[in-house]
Amino acid sequence: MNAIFADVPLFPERASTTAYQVDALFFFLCAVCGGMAVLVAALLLYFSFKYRRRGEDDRTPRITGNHRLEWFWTIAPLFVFVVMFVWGAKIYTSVSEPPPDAMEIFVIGKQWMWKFQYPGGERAIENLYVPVDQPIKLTLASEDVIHDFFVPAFRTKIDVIPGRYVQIWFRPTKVGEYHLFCSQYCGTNHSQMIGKVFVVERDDFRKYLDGRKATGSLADQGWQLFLKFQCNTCHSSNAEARAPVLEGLANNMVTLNNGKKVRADDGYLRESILNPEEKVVQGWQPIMPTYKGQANEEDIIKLLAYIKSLKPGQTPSRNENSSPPLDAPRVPPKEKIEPGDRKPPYQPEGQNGKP
Amino acid sequence: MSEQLTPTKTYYSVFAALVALTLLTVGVSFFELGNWHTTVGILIGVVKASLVALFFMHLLHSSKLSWLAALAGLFWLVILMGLTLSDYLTRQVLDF
Amino acid sequence: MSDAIVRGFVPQAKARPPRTPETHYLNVEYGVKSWLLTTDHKRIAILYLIAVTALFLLGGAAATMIRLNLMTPRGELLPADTYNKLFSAHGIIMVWFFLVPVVPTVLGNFILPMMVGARDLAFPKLNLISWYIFTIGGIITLWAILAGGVDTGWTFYTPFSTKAARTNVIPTIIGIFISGFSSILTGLNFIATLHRMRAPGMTWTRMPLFLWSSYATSVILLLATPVLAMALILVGVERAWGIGIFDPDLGGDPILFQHLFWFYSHPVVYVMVLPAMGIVSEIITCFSRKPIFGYIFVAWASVGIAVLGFLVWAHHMFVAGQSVYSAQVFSALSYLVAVPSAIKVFNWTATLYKGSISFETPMLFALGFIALFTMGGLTGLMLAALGVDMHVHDTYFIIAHFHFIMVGGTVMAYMAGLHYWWPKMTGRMYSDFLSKLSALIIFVGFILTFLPQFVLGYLGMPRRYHVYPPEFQILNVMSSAGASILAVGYLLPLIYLIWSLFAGKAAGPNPWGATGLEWQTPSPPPPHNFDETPVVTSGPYEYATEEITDVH
Amino acid sequence: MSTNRGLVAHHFEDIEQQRDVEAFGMWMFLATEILIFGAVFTAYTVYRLRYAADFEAASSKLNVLIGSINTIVLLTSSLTMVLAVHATRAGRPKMLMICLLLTIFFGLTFFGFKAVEYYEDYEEALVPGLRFDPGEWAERSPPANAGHVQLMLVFYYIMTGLHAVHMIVGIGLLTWLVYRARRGTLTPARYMAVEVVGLYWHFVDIVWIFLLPLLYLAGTHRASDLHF
Repeated sequence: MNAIFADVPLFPERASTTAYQVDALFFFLCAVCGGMAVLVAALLLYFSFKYRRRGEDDRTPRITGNHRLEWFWTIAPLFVFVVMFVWGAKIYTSVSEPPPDAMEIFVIGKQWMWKFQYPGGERAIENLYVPVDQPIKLTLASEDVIHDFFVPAFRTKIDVIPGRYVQIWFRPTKVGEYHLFCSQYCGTNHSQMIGKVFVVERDDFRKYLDGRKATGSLADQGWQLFLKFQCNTCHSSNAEARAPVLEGLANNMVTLNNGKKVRADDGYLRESILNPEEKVVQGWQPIMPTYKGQANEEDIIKLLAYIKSLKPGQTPSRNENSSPPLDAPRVPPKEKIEPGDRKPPYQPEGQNGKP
Repeated sequence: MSEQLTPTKTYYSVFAALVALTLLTVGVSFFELGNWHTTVGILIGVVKASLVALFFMHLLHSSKLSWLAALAGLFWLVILMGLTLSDYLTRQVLDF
Repeated sequence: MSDAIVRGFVPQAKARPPRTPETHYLNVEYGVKSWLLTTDHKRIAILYLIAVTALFLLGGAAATMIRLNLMTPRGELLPADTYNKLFSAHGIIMVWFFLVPVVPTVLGNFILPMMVGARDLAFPKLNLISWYIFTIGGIITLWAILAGGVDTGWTFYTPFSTKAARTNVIPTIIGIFISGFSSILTGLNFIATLHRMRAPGMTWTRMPLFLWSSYATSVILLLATPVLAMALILVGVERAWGIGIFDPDLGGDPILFQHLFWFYSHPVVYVMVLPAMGIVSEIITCFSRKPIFGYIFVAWASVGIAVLGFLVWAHHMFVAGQSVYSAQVFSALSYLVAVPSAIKVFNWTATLYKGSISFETPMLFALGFIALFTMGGLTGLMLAALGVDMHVHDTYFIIAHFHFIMVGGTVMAYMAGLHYWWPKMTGRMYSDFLSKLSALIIFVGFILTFLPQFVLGYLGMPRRYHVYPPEFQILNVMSSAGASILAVGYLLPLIYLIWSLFAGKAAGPNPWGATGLEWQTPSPPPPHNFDETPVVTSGPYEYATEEITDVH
Repeated sequence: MSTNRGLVAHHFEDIEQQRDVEAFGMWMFLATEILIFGAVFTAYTVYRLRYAADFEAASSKLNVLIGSINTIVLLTSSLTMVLAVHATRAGRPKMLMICLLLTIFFGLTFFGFKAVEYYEDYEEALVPGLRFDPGEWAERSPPANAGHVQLMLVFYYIMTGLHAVHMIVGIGLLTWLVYRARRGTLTPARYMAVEVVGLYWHFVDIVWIFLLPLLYLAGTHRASDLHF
């Protein structure tokens, strides 16, 4: 008997800071609710035994209620509920606000696989490697239907919704290998849209990334796309530019032509690529064509990484080195453009061991 | 529902008011109102709908039960719209 | 509490030996036509009973296949597609063609007009039409499920249901849409009856609690079902046209569907459980021979649940990308709806205090209901907490929770009600031993099936998984084993209840010594229920008075 | 009870109770209808607020003249409907028949205009999925998002389509009333059938009262928009 049950887990592993918070609340809820359940069950059993019918001549008292008692059990639970609500809301809010030093990893869900893109441009499917004790912010997008990114050991879960970005963050606390599930039903192989999250030491993480041999960082790849889509035709830094300069734009406030102010976050940038006429920056004409159908979710993630990495004076100007028109036979642009044209756009905080 | 008949004159005047309000609401749409067209249109619509309900549908002289049913429908519509919009109007953070 | 004691219960004189009346609603006419064209609410209830039982068996068969497949982590029994179609079929049939209609249309149709002292529902023809609508909807859905199936789950989430699914989504939706009107018309009929057809003297506060809960249920059916109907139409249009309202490519929001869907589908949980609560209130009082503790609180709790139940729907969407603020509003509101449910549980328990409790079959089921419903409700509190829901959402924890409410709650109470009113409906008594045995089997089988699923869920096993990591196997095997016990428990009543029709003892008008107008008539009741309109002079649960049979 | 035998169904106590129940039943059904349309209105509101400019652009392409005329046609049919109820209760069978037929006539007139409008929408490439030109919207000044325009148009067809379905049911009910009026079974004592169908007909009218501003009057119009 013991042998069978030795391997049966009864409680999931805890591998993130969130997991401890969620479990603490869960234990509290179990205690309160369990207490109530035991109380009700005990009363049911006790009354059933004590007041069982002893004969057809049993007399019962006429008790029709007791307002004080009834008001008590109407009002009293509310106080307990307030605690449950506030505690739960606190955890939930903290999970939706990533710390500023979080490392950003992009996740794309599609039927039926998970794709990951690291800031250094490394790509992976199915298995996500993250360094221990480092806050990780995931930005997630879906290419088809709603999926859900669920890591039980982290106690975090978020639906990945087509048409927009969602975010979640966690701080892994324990080295190990954990399940990754898609927990929103997404079709035939829903139950096989699974993977593993490997929490590894920082050094191992660096080694892992080195082994992925990226063709340039995410921002580098974005830069290639930027040229491929000829974004620099309009988004150039020179005087005759027909579109806003993108340098230093990301995550700052911009004023739209209807006077509203919005933050140029990932969602805004994504929308501006796919639905450019929707939120036009004040002072510019809505002339940009949509890139819907040309840029897929992965491309947009790369472009975003590039735009976010752009510092003043780094926008490539149009010259004879500019990339050929869209879909022309591609030569790696890195070799065509002089190194002096731009500075390396992105360095992932010295973690990236690449030259 | 067994009270005396409403005189037909009432119906004709309500009808005249409804037509006038229709012309008004269409007329207003030719003025530059910015974002307010729908709001104004809905407000006039509420007046028209009330006229129809109160006089043509005899709600004015109906039993409390009919009022109950009509108001329940409206109340639940407010719940549906209000709580759904409570999501959409507070979403900007991660919204696109 | 002693101040509330007025009089003591005095047992009635021994009744005459029971016998079956000569003319009753079952034998007043014969032939298939007399059944298919009947407008007698009692016959229509029997028609529903047959339809709903057949659908329950089909839904149960799908559940059996699901549990069999989950015995092994690799899911060797069924291909993934078949598995997905089976759990969709299970959900669709059980929700729309069993749990929602079962208590209102079977027990409600039969008992409600008699309880109010009326000769029929307010709109008898509409009642028959409802049955036809239900049956037509059921046949279309069944056809869709059997001829190819549908693999969206019962939730039809967009954009999967509109763009990705390659199965019979549209016929299924049409079937559900049609049967929805059966719900609406039934609710309409009940409300009109309760407002307008009550016997003289039957004031609101003299109504049995089953009527209060039926009223609350009908309000939900009337006001929530249309939103589902529309949401499903929008899905159908988007799917048929290829262009539509939830389409992210056009800037549409797939989450909007979830709002509309749960606006119906959360309140509909109360459609399932409110009438169940009504049944339990009737039975607890009857078998402890005491009036309900705190009648007004229990009655208004039903109304409270019906109204508050509409304010909490987005707690199904805490991780679905709705706004953080909205999620907090819905979490807070979700706690409010727990209060009236808690009131009911406490008041039932208090009703037992100092009672004279006998453990007939209906009472066993009712006590089982209270225990299981309490667990279901309390785990619901855990789900309303945002932080915990983030972890257990869409896992087996949810599955276990709502099966505690729907199977442990609704089905348990339905069984209680069926056994309670069976003698009234058929004039016959069923086997005491077998029925008590089946109550026990169902309770044990249920616990064994669904308790492990809480553990599975917290471990992280997502719902709708055809294959799963091997370490979850033992808990799944336990659950499947429990399910087979449960299946036996559900098949047993089918046998002894049918048996009782032929070989059961005559029940007599009031085998349980219960109050309530329905027990004033012979069993089975005559076609028009009452020869003379009864006059009500006292509250519903006058168990603790000198005269318990005389309501005049 | 004995005086009204034959009028009152077996399960009612008296005619009063029966009439109350019948009106209440229809009102409850209308509460359901409020939520049927309410679900679409809610969805519409969500996008209307989010994509205000695009929805207004799309709205300006709809035929405001036909929309307005149809509003008045429906209001007139409501008037004749309520006069029909009046005629029944006043015991004027001829007037009842005329009013019922007029109501049906105005209902059909509505469909006539609606058909012209749908045809024009098709001609003007306003039918997403069937005939629609995204480029045209992108080239407008200011450009509108073709996706959001399609969203608005889908709402337009669903809302007007749903309304039309209700009109068809209403015309069916009116035809049934005409049949009963001919057989002379609509009398001052038995007027509830007309009243109840009237409630339904007026409700469908109310829905259109709201469709007019939501669909046709969302943006600013110019005099040139008034054409068939």
